[in-house]
Amino acid sequence: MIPLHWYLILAAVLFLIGVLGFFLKRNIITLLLSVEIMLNAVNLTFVAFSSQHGLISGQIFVFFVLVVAAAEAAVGLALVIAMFRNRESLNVDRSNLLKW
Amino acid sequence: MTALAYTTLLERRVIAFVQMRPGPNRVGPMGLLQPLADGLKFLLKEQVVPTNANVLLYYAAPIVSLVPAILSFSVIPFGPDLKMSDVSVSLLFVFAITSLGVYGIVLGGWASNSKYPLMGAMRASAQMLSYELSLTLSVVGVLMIGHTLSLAELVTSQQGTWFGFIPRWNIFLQPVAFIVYIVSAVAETNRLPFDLAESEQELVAGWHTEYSGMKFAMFFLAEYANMVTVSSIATILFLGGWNGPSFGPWWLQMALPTVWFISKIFCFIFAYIMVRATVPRIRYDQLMQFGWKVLLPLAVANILITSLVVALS
Amino acid sequence: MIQILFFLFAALAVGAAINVLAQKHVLYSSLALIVMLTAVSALFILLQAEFLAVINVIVYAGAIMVLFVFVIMLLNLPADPAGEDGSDRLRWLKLIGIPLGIFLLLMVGATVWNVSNSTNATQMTGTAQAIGQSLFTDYLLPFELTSLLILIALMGAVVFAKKDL
Amino acid sequence: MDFSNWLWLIPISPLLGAVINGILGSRLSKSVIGIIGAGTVALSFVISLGAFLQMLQEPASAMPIIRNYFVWIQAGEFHANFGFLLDHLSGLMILIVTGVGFLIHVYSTGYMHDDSGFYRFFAYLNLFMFSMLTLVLANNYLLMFVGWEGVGLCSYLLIGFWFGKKSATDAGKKAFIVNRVGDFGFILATMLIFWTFKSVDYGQVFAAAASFPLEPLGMIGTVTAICLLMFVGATGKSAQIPLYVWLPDAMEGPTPVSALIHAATMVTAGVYMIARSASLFDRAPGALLVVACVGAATAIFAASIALVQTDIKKVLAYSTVSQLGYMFLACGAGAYAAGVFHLMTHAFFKALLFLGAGSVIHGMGGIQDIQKMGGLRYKMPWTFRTFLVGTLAIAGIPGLAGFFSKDMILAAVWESPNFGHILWAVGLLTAGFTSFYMFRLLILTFFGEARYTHEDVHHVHESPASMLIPLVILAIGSIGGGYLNIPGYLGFESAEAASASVEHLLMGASIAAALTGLAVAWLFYVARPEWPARIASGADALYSILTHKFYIDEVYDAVIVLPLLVTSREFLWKVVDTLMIDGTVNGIGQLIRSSADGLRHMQSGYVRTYAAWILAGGVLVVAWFLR
Repeated sequence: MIPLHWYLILAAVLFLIGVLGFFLKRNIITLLLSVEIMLNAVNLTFVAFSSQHGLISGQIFVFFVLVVAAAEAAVGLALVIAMFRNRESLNVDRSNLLKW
Repeated sequence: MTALAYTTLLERRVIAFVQMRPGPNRVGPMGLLQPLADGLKFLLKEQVVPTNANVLLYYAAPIVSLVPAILSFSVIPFGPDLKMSDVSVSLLFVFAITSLGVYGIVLGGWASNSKYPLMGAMRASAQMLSYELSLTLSVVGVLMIGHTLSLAELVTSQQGTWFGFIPRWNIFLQPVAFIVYIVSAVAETNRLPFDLAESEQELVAGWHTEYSGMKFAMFFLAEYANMVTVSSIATILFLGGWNGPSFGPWWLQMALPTVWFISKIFCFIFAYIMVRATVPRIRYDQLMQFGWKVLLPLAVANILITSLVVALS
Repeated sequence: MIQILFFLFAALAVGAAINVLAQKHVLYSSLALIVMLTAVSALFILLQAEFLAVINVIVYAGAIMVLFVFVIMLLNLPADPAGEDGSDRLRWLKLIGIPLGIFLLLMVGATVWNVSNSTNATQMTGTAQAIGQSLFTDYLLPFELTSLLILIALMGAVVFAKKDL
Repeated sequence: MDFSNWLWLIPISPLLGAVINGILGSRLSKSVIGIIGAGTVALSFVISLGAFLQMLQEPASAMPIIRNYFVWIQAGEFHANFGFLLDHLSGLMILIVTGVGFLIHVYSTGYMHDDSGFYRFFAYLNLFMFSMLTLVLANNYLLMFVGWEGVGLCSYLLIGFWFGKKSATDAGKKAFIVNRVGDFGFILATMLIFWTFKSVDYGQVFAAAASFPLEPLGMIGTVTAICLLMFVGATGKSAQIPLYVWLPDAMEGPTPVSALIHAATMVTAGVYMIARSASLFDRAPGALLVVACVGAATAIFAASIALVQTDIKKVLAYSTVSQLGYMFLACGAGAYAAGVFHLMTHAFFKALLFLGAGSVIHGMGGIQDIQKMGGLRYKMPWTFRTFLVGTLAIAGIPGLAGFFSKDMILAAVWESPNFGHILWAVGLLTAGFTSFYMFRLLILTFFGEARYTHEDVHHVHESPASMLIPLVILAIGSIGGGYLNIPGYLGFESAEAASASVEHLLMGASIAAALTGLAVAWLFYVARPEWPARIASGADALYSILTHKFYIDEVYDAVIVLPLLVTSREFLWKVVDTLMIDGTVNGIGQLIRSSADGLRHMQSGYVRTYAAWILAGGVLVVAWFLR
């Protein structure tokens, strides 16, 4: 039996990697991938807690996270396509027109 | 593996027969050694790598393609005791594994850095994504009747007969699902009439245009392995798996279920080959329209009706 | 045995995740992410969430990531050009963001330490039946809402990606 | 066939008609709309008739016939069914409503034929029938209130039917607002009933009321309060002092509406309600006296205004107010049967008169001023004949319907214990007035020389058959209606019969009053046409008071409307709205604006900056939980 802590620490590490990726990378697709990493880290915690407490709710929530991830990927990639078509670049720092 | 190789021989012989020509019959009696010769030839071929190819992915792609195809065999029960492992969600496991197979095609097409493979890969991935939906949905009706996701349990749920002579197979309960499944399966394995991804007249050979030798053979094997996989899934879901009349001495009784199972798969393979030999290829937009506008609604309607019946009974 | 498997897949997941960031080309990043997803799914199986593990592979690896790869191939993206920095105005972000992130990690670690490690006696496996039962009774409304969400995302994606409507 | 099982269809059938006409009407042809509109009402009439005849054969023990369809409201101890009740009173009422209503529907297909809102008109009319029948058939006060409100709504819609005309919309609004005052009284009465008797169901309420002590005159107990509040509702709906002002204005609506709603059916709802609640009113003589006094005052008051009006419909409108006063006078004297009897005869002849007036207006191309008419006797013979019957009936000429009912009312009033003789005198005077103004109307309209010019009226013509046939049928009703033994049938215990000699004397007096009115009218407008002007100039003040309807509208304006207006404008608008509400809203806006001015610098346009903010927020949240 593996202690809950290990899972949680693993999830935290994965989440941190996702956060770092989001901050350090400039390619918008990599940013989306980083978000997916974070979501998976969260999923892992959900499942870990679910198995720890013997409750199915945690797994249900993972289900919803999956749905959100799918929706996010679809819309995000559509935006990527639109952005690439307009700017010939996927560098997020180049698209900074939406500001005060 | 040998069985897969001999499937190719079977295909070539049958098509030749349909087209009224001899087919490979020189190597060994009735060409039975032809697959061996082919294998030898593939192994000895020169390894060609296109100039601007992405070498790593170029080598990885056939492996990525073949491994899931073989892996999915691990949960298929060929007989009551003849299976490697049985997970409670083995059916979903098969779907999960086969859905990974598309990466092999996509990577192969992309890594070749050539226009035909790229086109083929794009087509293949779009097609496989689309048809995977109706493939999965068509199965749901059967699952609702069988109350399980385990392949072995699905088979046992189909034991027995109605009125003593009609086998209790799901094909009689779910004819629509069966048709949807078969059509999607043909598309999912990129076989004629849905082989848009490798249509010779347009794309030379699709995603494996630039492949040769053993790497090509791996793609080839993966395709046949997938055929066998979907055929065995169809057998398990709709034709009662290894169920069949049992008779004779004990050793025959032991062997019979597997024999039934293999022969049912063989029927499917034969049907595949006959379809390939007789049906013309359809256009790409027709393919997509057919998948999204006919098969998918049909599968959903089947689910609705089935769930209604299950709920009411 | 289970410990070995856990460490194997945990290492695989972390390594793949780091690889996602380390790669110069987004295609490699995506492939690395697929590896990570599969590793996480394997961890799900260790946690008795078989159904979820398979679903994770089907949805993420089988659909979402294919979409990513598809888009990358569609746009035929080049590798990230080296040294192209967005702007110097954002350098402070690294100075702030990394400490913040590490702080977050530390805090999560602290939280984890506070969580009682009492193993629950009731063993539960995430079978399809259990999940379905819960999903279609207690969580019916959220479930229906997600279908709405998917529909909206679908239309939004079409609107964004289409050249001219 | 057991008609009592089909009671529900009586109101539902017109409702269906309303729904069909209202939704699909714009796509149907006019004949189809007319058939649907009139046909659904005809169906109701047939069922009503069947149910009525069947009811007459039921033994008294089986009365009333009650059908509860479903539990409508169930909240705590409050309980209201959706159910219908058929007894002699409601049976008579549904016959009047559906019968007259059907005739008027038929009439309307002719009258409204060229109107662009044809289907809308029929949808409203059918909706009205539904509401009115619900009101009548309801078996509890709450459901009655639903019908009550429904007829109010339809009345509003139909008065303002020609919404392009400002006077019509104004009249509609006026009717609605004035009615609201009355409805308020009604709903208070309903609450009080529930509070007192723990039920709103007729049967339970009346049974409980019977055990209440009689509240003597001058004592205002619970029952008296209930009755007075109910009467407030009745004054609103049935146009009694002080809430009668909306009815004359309501003549802006199409004439069939005036005939159906504002003469025959809706305005009698108040009378019906009081007759229905007779067991309550019997316990409260004080309330009865108020009803009688208000009724008598309204009768004489409205009749005096009607003397000098020149608009054909206005005359009829004030006449209606006056006749309603009569009915209340009867109810107040305890003679509910006489009141309902008069209600029925009045429904016949007033509907007839209104439809006749409509026919005249139709033929004259929209002119309503009787000073511009005259000599129509030959141009519109059938209209004239039926109108004559109506006039004779309302004036109380012996042998026609109005005579019987009026005579019965006057006899009952004479017998009533409190101020009976004074009220009788008022009633008699009113009868004389009524006779006078009706014959004045008849003479000015149909006799003498034509006073209209050909510029005004191109072609005076008789109306189509669809309009005349209802007139004839109503005329027959106006003649024959009086011979029905309605009071006996209704079975209210009537006041102890006066001696035959007194009764004959009273009858003679009322005949004399009617004939006097006739004679004076003949004298003024046929024999000595110059006299009216001379009298008008002689009694200048009185005349102008009458023509200005006692300045009631002006008084209401000054006392109620103006203060409201001034308060709204000077206090509510300028202080509360502008300063306080607007100030708050603008102030919040200003606050957000200025804070946003400062915060907008967070919007750098870089995705990662935003992510940094999110991260910082996440860290803060976690820190909060770890605290």
